[in-house]
Amino acid sequence: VEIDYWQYVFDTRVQAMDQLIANFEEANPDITVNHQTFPYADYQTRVVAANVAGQGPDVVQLFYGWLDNFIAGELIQPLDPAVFPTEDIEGEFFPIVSAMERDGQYWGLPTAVRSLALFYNKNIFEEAGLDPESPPQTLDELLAAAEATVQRDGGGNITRVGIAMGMAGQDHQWWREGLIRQFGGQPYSDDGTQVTYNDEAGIAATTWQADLYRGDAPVTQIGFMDEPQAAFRAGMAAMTIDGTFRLGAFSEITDFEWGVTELPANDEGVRSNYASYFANAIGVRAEGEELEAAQKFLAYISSPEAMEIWLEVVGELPARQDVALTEENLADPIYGPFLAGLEYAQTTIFVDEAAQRQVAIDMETRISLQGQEPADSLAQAAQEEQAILDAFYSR
Amino acid sequence: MADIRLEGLVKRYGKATVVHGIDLEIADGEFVVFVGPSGCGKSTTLRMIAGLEEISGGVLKIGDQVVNEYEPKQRNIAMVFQNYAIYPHMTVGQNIGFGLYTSDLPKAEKQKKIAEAGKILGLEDLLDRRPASLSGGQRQRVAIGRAMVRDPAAFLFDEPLSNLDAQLRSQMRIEIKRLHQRLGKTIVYVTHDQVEAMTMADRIVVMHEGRILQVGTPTELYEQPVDVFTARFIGSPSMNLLPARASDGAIIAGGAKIGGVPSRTGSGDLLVGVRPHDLLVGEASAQAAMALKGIVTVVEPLGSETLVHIEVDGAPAIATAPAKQVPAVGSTVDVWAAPGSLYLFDAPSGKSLGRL
Amino acid sequence: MADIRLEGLVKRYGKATVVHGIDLEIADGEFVVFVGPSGCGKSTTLRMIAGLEEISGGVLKIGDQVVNEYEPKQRNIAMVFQNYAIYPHMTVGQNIGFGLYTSDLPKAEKQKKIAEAGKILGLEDLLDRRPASLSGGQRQRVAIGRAMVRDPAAFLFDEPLSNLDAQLRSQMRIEIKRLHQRLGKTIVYVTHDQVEAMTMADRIVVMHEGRILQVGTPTELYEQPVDVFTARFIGSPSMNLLPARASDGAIIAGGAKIGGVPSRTGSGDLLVGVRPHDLLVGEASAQAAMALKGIVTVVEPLGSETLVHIEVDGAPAIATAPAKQVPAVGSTVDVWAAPGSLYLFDAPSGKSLGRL
Amino acid sequence: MSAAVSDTSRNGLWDRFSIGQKRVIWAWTFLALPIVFYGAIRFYPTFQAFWLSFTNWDLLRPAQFIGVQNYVTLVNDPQFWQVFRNTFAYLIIGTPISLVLSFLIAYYLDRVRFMHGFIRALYFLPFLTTAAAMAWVWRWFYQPPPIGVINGFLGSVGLPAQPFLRSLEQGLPSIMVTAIWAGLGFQIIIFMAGLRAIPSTYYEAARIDGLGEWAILRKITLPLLKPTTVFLVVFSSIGFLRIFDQVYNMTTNDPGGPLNSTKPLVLMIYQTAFSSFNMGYAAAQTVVLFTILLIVSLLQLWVLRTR
Amino acid sequence: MTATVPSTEFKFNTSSIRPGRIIAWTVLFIGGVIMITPLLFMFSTSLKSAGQVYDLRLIPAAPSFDNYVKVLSDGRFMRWFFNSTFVAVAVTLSNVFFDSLVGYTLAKFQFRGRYFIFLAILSTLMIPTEMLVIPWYLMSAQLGWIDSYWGIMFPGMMTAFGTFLMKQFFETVPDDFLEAARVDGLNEFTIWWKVAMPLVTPALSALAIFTFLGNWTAFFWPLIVTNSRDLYTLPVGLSSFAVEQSIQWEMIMTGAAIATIPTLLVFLVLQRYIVRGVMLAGLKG
Ligand SMILES: Nc1ncnc2c1ncn2[C@@H]1O[C@H](COP(=O)(O)OP(=O)(O)OP(=O)(O)O)[C@@H](O)[C@H]1O
Ligand SMILES: Nc1ncnc2c1ncn2[C@@H]1O[C@H](COP(=O)(O)OP(=O)(O)OP(=O)(O)O)[C@@H](O)[C@H]1O
Ligand SMILES: [Mg+2]
Ligand SMILES: [Mg+2]
Repeated sequence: VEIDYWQYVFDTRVQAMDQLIANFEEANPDITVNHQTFPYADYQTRVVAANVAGQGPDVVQLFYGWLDNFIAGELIQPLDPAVFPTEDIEGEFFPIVSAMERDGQYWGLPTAVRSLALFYNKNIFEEAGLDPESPPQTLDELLAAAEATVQRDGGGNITRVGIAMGMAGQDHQWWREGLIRQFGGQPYSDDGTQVTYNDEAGIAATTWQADLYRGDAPVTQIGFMDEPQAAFRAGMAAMTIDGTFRLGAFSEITDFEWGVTELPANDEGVRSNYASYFANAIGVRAEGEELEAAQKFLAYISSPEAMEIWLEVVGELPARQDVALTEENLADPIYGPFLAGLEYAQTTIFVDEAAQRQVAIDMETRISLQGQEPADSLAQAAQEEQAILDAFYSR
Repeated sequence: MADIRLEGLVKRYGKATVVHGIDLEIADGEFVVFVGPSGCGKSTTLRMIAGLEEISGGVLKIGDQVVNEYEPKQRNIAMVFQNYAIYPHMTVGQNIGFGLYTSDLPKAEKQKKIAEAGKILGLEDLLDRRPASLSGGQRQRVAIGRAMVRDPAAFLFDEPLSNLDAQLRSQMRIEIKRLHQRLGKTIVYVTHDQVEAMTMADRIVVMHEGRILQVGTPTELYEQPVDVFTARFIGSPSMNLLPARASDGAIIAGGAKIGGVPSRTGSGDLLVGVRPHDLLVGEASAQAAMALKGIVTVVEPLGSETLVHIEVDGAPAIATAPAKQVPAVGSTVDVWAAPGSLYLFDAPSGKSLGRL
Repeated sequence: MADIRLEGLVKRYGKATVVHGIDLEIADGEFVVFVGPSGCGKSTTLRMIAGLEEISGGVLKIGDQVVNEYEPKQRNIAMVFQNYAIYPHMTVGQNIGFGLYTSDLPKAEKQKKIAEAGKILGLEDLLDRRPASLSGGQRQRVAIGRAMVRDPAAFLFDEPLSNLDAQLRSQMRIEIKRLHQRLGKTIVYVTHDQVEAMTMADRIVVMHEGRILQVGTPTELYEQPVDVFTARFIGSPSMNLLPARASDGAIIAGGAKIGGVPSRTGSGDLLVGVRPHDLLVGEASAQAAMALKGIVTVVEPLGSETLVHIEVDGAPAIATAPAKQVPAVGSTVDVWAAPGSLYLFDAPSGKSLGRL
Repeated sequence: MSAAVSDTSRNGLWDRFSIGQKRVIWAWTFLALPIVFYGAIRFYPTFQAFWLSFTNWDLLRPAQFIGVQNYVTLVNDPQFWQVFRNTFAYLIIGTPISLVLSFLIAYYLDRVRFMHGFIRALYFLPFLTTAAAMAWVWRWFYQPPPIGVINGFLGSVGLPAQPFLRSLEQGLPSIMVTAIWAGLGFQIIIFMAGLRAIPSTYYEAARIDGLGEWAILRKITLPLLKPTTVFLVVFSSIGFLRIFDQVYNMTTNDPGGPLNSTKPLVLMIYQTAFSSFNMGYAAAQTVVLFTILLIVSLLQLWVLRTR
Repeated sequence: MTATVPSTEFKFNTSSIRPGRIIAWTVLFIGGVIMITPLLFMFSTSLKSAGQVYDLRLIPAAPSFDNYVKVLSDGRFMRWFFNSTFVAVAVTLSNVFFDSLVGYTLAKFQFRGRYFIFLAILSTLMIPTEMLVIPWYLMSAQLGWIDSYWGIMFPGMMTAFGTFLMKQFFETVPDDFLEAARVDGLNEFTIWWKVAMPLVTPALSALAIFTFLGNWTAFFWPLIVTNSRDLYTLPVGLSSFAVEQSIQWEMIMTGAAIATIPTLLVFLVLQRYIVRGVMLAGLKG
């Protein structure tokens, strides 16, 4: 039997998957897995478009936030509870796997999950007189550290940011699931149909974040070095907030030492994180033999063995609690903070991830470039995002 | 047998008829030249013979066969074009050999034919050259070579010398004529240059507005033009035409009476033609058929003779003076023509009324 | 005063010298024609006069002034080009008026001048047309019109008639000549057509490889060419040249002794020239300077006469027969030349040794 | 001597046709495949696009006819009007600037003899580059300090840093510069070809008539260059109206620039179709693009027509 | 319009080198250098290591080809390179064949419907590709052309632009050439292929250059129609590479340089033909 597996292009993910496929094919000599990859930007297009053509993969990787789209588009089929018992899933995986559940049915399983953490440049910390072994643990400390590490040239241009920022990166997740909650709000209603961040808490969170890049002595600059992670990697940012998936890229850094710590807590010590994952689902066209093979493959790539390989190659956290929360992993200076974050992580149910992120980007742009007050900008963002939600849920 | 017969040949483009039913027989081995002003249908006729243009009406026979619907190749004729149509991307040898493209001769045979044609045309040393490095005359010879190797029943030429300068033209004229003598093939040749027609043709066909005006040997046309058009067309410079009136059996032209007029001439408007070579500057001799006075407007000394442009009674005319005699512009000169050198035409119709 | 003086005029392109020091005086109102084969430097010389080409050496004077460094405009000359150089985006009137672009005449005055030029050139009805819809001759007239309105001291023409067909060419020839007579302005005219030179020029300048070979009136050049080049270049068809040897005071050419040779002639290789018009077919008259036999290769009846191409002792020559006499190809004919019609040249140098 | 007329090659059906008919048959034979191609690959999809623009097709579910709903949505979409303005900004600023610039360069380059080929190559090289690749180079150029090359230069001569792509005002001009840069070489070469095609005697005649350089330029060069100019105006207008590669690759973080300030219509189409899968709506946008192109081209041809 | 570019390089002969000339030259030269600065920086950066990228000097302190080795050892680049070349060459050949055939037919055959066909083909110039992409995608999907070379190529196999160009050029070929061949007994196809085509080689090279460049740099459609990375063309591959490398400028510049080098090399070798070809095409406007 031949089945197609699709995922997007990311070097280490491709490597890891190739390795998994090799193992799987060895164990199941009668099954061949075709591994196809697409650029991230066009990945969704591909899947959807292939569907129009009456084609499509047997096993497909999807961002959890796309699930509703994929279901609506009849791209994937629910997992057969006989093969993937619901109790097992809920018992063994991190709770965020529930984002793959609709009406009691599971539609896919992740191999790995990701959460956010604060990366910091130890060399810069040292140079600024900060202790490289005690990174900021609260928002105030974060601000102080950023102020201590930011650098400017004679013309007042920032030449090194205290913390690299940009909604185009991961900061919109931090804002949505981290800051808003830490300031006492809630981004969306429980059923996900209503935007609820346009309140006092939302304004406070947004203003706090905006103050990092506006005002007379900002500690960061939007678009600095194009991308937050690029700035950090180049040693031009003392800190950045990013996800597990960045570990692979940052591991190539040789010019300086860096460390990871949990996202900062608020004054009351409340922390909040954002977790996400790419799940694997079974394509709607898999039937009979192929369905069986696809199920086998899915089971393998969400097995503990696969997760260990994934952690090793990609650096992403295992989606099964028991595989993830080992002593060794928790003590790991790098994985530790991410795993810790998983404990209090939230996932956002996106209906159109790209569009919703764009709302956050535009909100930030209005503040940074147009000088709009954060409260006004937030209000507008809430309105825009609500429109997106309405459009989706009214279909 | 490659005699070509045109029977009522007609060509229409849409509604416009450009060739109005031409009848002509061209004998095997004959050199026939079509002349006429631009747009008179010479090329069209030739192209109908070649099979490049569909025949709208009438019958075209080559030998005994009606070939109206034959493709050019089947007619076994060759054609040489005004701009030579030799291919710049092939060598001279390849160009000549291109005439044999569809033939199934063995290669060696082809080579032999090419070499032979090259030799006849004096192109032996150029066979490997590209046309770009050839002179106009050489190019035209290549084009002829390409036609020759095919060994066709007849050659068609469409103004092959128009693109050459005067000197080359007169040289190529002779070469083509020699070639005709040598090969003995039928040649149909189109030109608008009457000198070419006169010097090369066995027979000349004068065309005008899609019709044949006159067919004859060069001398016939020169001596007995059927109308004003042919008369002016043949001979260089063109025949002078002086408006005249016949009355009482006498003809008055340019203010002078013409002597020796036969009495049969009725009255009416006439044109008296006299060729510049026959209209001599100088004191009229006693037997002059016509003696006039003219005011010199321009003189053109040619070395061997001088053309004197004069105005006779308001009408322009050209007379000839001996080489070294160059009358002053503005002066009045006597000119005269000998008997037998005058042509008489009916003014309204332009038809010839014979010579005087 | 618009007399133009060239004193040792030199033109170099890089290392190549294309005009080797030309001396010439052109009188006010004179019509001077430069002739010569292609590439001999005619255009270059003209363009130096016009100011379009820098002068590499020597002095150019117009009137009394050295104008070497003057801009074209300051020289007050007008020029007419081979391809007319009339602007396709302007009407005929605008084109003619363009000659006055820099003049500060009032508009009405300009209009008057344009109308006047249009009238002289017969373009009155075309003033609002675009050049695209004009014939070649009309275009050339527009170009002349543009030159005329400027009322320049001299006109320069660079092969203005080359792009026209034979008939138009001879017509325009006369028009330009008339215009010269009418305006009386100096004209310097470049052509490679000897007929144009002969018929239009007051004086002809024969150029060859960047040098002046001979300057003279048309008749002078025709009658007394200084060397073989001029002799063959002037006159059509070209002069026949027969190799000859002088020995013992006698000259043998074409196997026949030439009569009446003055005794001064030394011995050595000679060329005997005789113009086709002077080489007559027929029984030699008693006083013939030369009598030869030739084999007819081609005959070209022109109507008024017949050119007979013959081979005399292996050398080709052209003779003339009266109009109606057409010798058969391949036959042997007698030809003769009258005394005084022979030109004698030194074979190695080509220099003229006078006439016989 | 060969037979007068070769009779052998006459055969059957083919020879029933007259010479003219045979040629017509040849012509249609030559055209057969291309006609199928143009029909299937150009015309049929065009009509399909028109049809789709009246549906709500979203790739997932079958298309439903919804009348002009998409167009109504479009007219009421503020983003569309933003994008519409941007598209015309690219056209109205880009076309004249690039044409004037390329004409000036061509005009002077045409007279330069020393190292002519080399200088011409300098201007032409950008035309040979891949827009997708060069967009990244430019993106790097436009970065803020400390990595941006241009800002680095500005800083070194004491000028304040500019935000370029990270700016609502400078974003669009910055991208336009790259588009002009990429197309300039082509336009220069075309202009030079046009200039060369003007016979030099026109200039010589004008010089003899005493015209100065400016008068020659105005009265002779420009009018005679008109066909070239028309070609370039239409060609470059279409190019600017369809700008995509540069924008797409220079603003991957925030596609279409901050608050869509650089987003052209084609990018909107791409996003609507291939990010939101709103095919019907995207088709309506393509129809609008088509209409704009048509009107602009015809308008230009009409304005610049030769009387 | 004639098919030859006049070789007269200069309209004005100068009496001597004028100061204006020198200024013009200098300005042009500086402008030209500015034009290629992006290219210079691209090459320069591709020779720098990650740490040196932010050192904006043009001449790298320690130039090395490590980036090239890294990018090319990837293997994908070579593959993309091949794909781009293959696609561009195949499409170019097809265009040269079909555009000329159609152009020739429209220029040299008289038949009813000729003008209509010409206008119809010409009118496709007005249809933006973007409009067709969705239907093309659908069509490819239904016919199984997605993710195949053919899928990338088929929309460009013939172009109205090429047809128009070739028609214009064939119109400058005197009929005599074709009729001479016709009299010699060649069939119409052979006449076109053997006689007419060699006569318009300058135009063919212009067409070939344009088609090749256009397809070599094509981005929009290949981006949409290819699935597997093995079938990416160079620009698409490069773009995905840039995104996936999450902005490592030195690597992106290396990739960009690799995408640019072939056309630059081709240009340097064929400079005269390319410029001539482009000029020819321009004249046809
Ligand atoms: N394809 C065509 N369609 C319509 N009319 C045509 C066509 N070809 C030629 N004609 C017309 O037929 C007439 C005769 O043309 P033809 O070419 O035979 O003249 P010609 O005597 O060869 O003239 P020239 O000396 O200028 O070559 C002309 O009036 C011309 O306009
Ligand atoms: N710009 C130039 N650079 C170099 N050599 C040139 C240039 N212009 C002309 N020449 C050379 O100068 C010589 C004379 O050229 P010129 O144009 O004066 O000849 P011409 O007598 O007018 O010939 P034609 O009858 O062909 O017009 C030729 O050998 C030509 O090659
Ligand atoms: Mg003709
Ligand atoms: Mg000349």
